[in-house]
Amino acid sequence: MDYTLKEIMVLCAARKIKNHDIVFCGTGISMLAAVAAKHIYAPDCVIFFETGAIDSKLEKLPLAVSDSRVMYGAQAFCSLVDSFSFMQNKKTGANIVGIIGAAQIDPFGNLNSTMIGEYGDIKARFPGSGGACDVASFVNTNIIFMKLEKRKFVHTLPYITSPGWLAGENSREKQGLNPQGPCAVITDMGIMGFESRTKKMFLQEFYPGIDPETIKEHISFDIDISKARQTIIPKDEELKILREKTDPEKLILN
Amino acid sequence: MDYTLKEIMVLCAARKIKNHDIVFCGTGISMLAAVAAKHIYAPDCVIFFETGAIDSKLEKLPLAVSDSRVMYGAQAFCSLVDSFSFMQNKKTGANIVGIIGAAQIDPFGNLNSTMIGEYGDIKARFPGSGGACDVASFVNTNIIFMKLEKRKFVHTLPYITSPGWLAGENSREKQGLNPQGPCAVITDMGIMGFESRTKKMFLQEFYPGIDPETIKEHISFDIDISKARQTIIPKDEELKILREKTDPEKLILN
Amino acid sequence: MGTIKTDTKVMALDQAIRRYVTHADHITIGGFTLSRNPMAAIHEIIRQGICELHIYIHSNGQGFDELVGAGCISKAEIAYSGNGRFAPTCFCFKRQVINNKIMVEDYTNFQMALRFLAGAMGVPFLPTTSCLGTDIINKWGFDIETRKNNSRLSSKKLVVMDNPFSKKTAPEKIVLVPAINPDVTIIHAQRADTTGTTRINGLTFSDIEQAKASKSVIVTCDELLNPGLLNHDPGNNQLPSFCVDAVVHIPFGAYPTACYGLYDYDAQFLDLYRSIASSQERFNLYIKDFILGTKDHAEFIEKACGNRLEQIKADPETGYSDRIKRN
Amino acid sequence: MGTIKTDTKVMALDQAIRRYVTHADHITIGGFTLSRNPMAAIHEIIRQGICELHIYIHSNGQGFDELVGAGCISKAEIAYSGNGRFAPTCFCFKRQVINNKIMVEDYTNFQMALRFLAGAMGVPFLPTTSCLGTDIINKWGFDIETRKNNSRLSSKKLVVMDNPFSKKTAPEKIVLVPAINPDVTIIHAQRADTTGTTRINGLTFSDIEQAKASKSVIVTCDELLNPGLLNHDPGNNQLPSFCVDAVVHIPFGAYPTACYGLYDYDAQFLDLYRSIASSQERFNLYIKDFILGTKDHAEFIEKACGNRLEQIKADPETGYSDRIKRN
Repeated sequence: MDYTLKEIMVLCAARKIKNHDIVFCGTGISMLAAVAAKHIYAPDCVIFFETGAIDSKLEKLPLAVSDSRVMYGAQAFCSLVDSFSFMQNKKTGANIVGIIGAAQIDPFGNLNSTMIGEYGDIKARFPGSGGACDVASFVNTNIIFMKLEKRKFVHTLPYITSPGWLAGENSREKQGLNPQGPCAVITDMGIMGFESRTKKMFLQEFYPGIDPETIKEHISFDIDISKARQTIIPKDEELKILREKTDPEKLILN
Repeated sequence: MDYTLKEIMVLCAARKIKNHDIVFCGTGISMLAAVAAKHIYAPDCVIFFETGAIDSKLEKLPLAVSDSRVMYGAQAFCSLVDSFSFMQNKKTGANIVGIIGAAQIDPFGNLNSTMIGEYGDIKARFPGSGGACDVASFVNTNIIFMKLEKRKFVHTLPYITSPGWLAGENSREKQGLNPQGPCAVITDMGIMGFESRTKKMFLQEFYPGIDPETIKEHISFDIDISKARQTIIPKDEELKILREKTDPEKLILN
Repeated sequence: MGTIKTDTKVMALDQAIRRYVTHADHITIGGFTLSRNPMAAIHEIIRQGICELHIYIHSNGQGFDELVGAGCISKAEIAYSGNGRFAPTCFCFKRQVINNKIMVEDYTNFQMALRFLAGAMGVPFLPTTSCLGTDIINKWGFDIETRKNNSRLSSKKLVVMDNPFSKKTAPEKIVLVPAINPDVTIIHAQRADTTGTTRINGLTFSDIEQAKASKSVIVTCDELLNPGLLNHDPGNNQLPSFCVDAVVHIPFGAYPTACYGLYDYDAQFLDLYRSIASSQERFNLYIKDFILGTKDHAEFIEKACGNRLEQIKADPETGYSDRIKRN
Repeated sequence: MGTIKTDTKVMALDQAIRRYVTHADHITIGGFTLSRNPMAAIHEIIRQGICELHIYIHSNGQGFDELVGAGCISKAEIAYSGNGRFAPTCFCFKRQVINNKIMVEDYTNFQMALRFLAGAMGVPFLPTTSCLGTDIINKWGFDIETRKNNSRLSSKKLVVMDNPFSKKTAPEKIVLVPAINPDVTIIHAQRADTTGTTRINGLTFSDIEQAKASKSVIVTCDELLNPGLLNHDPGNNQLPSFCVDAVVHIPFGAYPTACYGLYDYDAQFLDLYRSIASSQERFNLYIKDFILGTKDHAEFIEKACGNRLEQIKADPETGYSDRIKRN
């Protein structure tokens, strides 16, 4: 069965979710990945929105984390403070998988979703952290979604909104953050991981039909592509559930 | 109409409550004073329990602040943290009248409800602060209930559980507490106030039939009785409501 | 329900805004992106031409963007300015920031929520470990001079300290975020009674903390009830009467954002708004026609929503509407 | 409701206590004085002879006093030990403190609640201005040496610091209270489902914060429901399933304390308990006869309450019983 790059991205993220995970997701494609995981791989995982909806029924896909569709049939509601406290709390935080996006990323997985320029002379403005920096600070498993573009994969960020592995090695732990930095960057061409010691980004998987050299050309910094292998092709069954059950209205997959 | 000392105590406290006050009360006689105030003088005052019940209906008198009788027909419930936060919050705290008791009191209205002795060599043990120290730290109007006994009105406390005017003058404000210390000590013989500058306790009122000199004899420290006047005699109507409506089961007035 | 008793707290929206929202006030609004923003009150602020406002929000997409576009805001302390699928970054916000029309201080959603909670609790700060090592700590939208010269601003954006309880040899770092105590908080609830007791159905976001932190509180509500009716179920009431200063009865008061259980967001209007907000000229025309050109929220809804109003009404079982066009 | 599905979290009380409560553990229990103490679980701890427990509570009268009297507790961090009209100071507690059988550290109710909240939030401390100038700051039940030698104790009772955000010339003082993260929290709720989703009716006190702060959580409940039944009203569920490790179905599990909406406290038993607890000999007999001499909570209730059980059942309208003898 044919598939789009959006579809393989969603499935790659969904495959990383285990049955007893608590999946924190934002809007758009990250929410779709969480819902797909629940529909396909991890029926007992709990989908959890920063707005405070826990284990939402999600009969219809929400268009924002505050959408009333996250409220219907949930297991419990909590406040914003409670919601992020579940992540900061080491017991619950250990089981939380965060899925976040950003405007820019650097070789250590640090993210910019705030701005280009400086306060007083801002060249481009993005929405801001929202809960992304909180997730990136707290949870044990953090998955990043990014479109692969040279202006997005940059050597140095003008503004670090969400911590990745900071300056690499053990710099993250030294700052007092949860020692676990991001585990994967899922793009529209392939998936990056982080070297276990240096914490530098490397190419882990390329999607079928994508040349790793092409991926290299879409990144402003030097990246090791020598360890990359091809991503497992989406199964028909996966695609079928994704299309028919997860986003039948094609709100995000369109 | 005849009245007991317990009855005049309750009415004296109740008389200090105004219609838009939020009355924080504990168990026993202080709860009775709050309920009496609502029944007699201040129908719109909000009775508020540290357990988190706000504006309880109180059709039956609770025997503890956690009694289900504080929950029925309340305006709202909140947690313990929320409850004390209403006091610490300067906006709501300014309207809260606290009514607390203790085992011992000193000339500045500091209270001991913890122990006599020292940790490791405790001679007498009382229940502990509960919410009393919090109330005494935060609210603008604080009323103290005490039985008048020499061993209760002492020069120096073995343990300061709840702050009164600390060492007098502006010592309370200097410590960082709400500058308003206790306003009255209501006893079974009369009512004490605090000198406006020194913050030392003095006799403000004595109950009809009680000799101020007798009050002096029941206190271990020296107290000024020169400004004392006789308390207004409870009206029949007040006593009637107190007996028939506020504590008809005679749970506390017995 | 019978007739509604009069109470000094119950007032018309224009009266509530006039009394409690003043030029240069520090304000905050309830809701989250496209849900339960107090839109009627926001439009009334725009109608009354109140400006130079300092606003504190976490993620209020629609309400915040309209206030910014209308020129009501001079400073904003925020965590997020997007509106779900309808705006990756809010359009007026983006433009006004780049044009230096508003000053922004950036925090995270958790930090803004904690700052409201600190204000509600009456403490000067609350601790977190979020944002260590990031530019949320290093870069300040309001510099130390600006903060020193403006008594209403927190003296510092935040403070990093060592954990004084640490038993480890290397000290653990803690971030303290400063309390927010706004002049006025405006929230929209499904229900309130005439004394101010307020019940929100569904997620409360940070509305409760925002209200408790504030000097004054305006509650707009879809349903106004007589005293006592909400007391049958105190566990579902989030604000007691003594927290609320003004109660305003405004059916569809959150429109075009959603109000769980009562009505959905108007997706078609939000799509239209996207094209309106992406140009300041079009936005100015929108303000002129839709806000200044309507005398109240009912007229605004008539103009903006018209006969779609039936479609956005929520299914009482699910709390949203399956009849709106979302793609 | 149909048959209850089996789930690994659902277990018998003795099994839950054996699995999650161990000699010398740090524990905390829910409820407040004479309401919603997890009494069945407390009695099971006594039956299993678990001791040297370190307990953290705010104002748990009945449950705490029985644990203390039975010799289960070696250290207690508390705010209050009384039981409303039934005990100005709890009797076993008073005796055991004076006899140096337990060590006590004293805080306030707000401080204990904040300490649980800090644990729940995953921060090492929370700030307050309560108790400045008092002996709650100056006198420590556990001295600095004891704290240094016991890795489980907070390094300090509390810390007084200057407010780093102060704009005043004289610094404002702030008290930081240390987080509590117990090994196990035991609460009693009216309802839970087999996955652990928990609903408390009426006041929650600090139960929710205590549960969230804990490594393990046991919920005993009067009614056990199949999954999904509580999801019709998520706003009334306080604990999601992932916070709960063991769910135990125990009708009247809070007896002799009250469980709002279901049953009242047994005032006659609490009066009897007063005379029992005021002598260690009588208390030992009570433990022997009523706790060790009964195999489970149902037998205990039969012995302690007998045919009064009908009287304590709550009026569904008021949540309490008008048929109990209270004076």
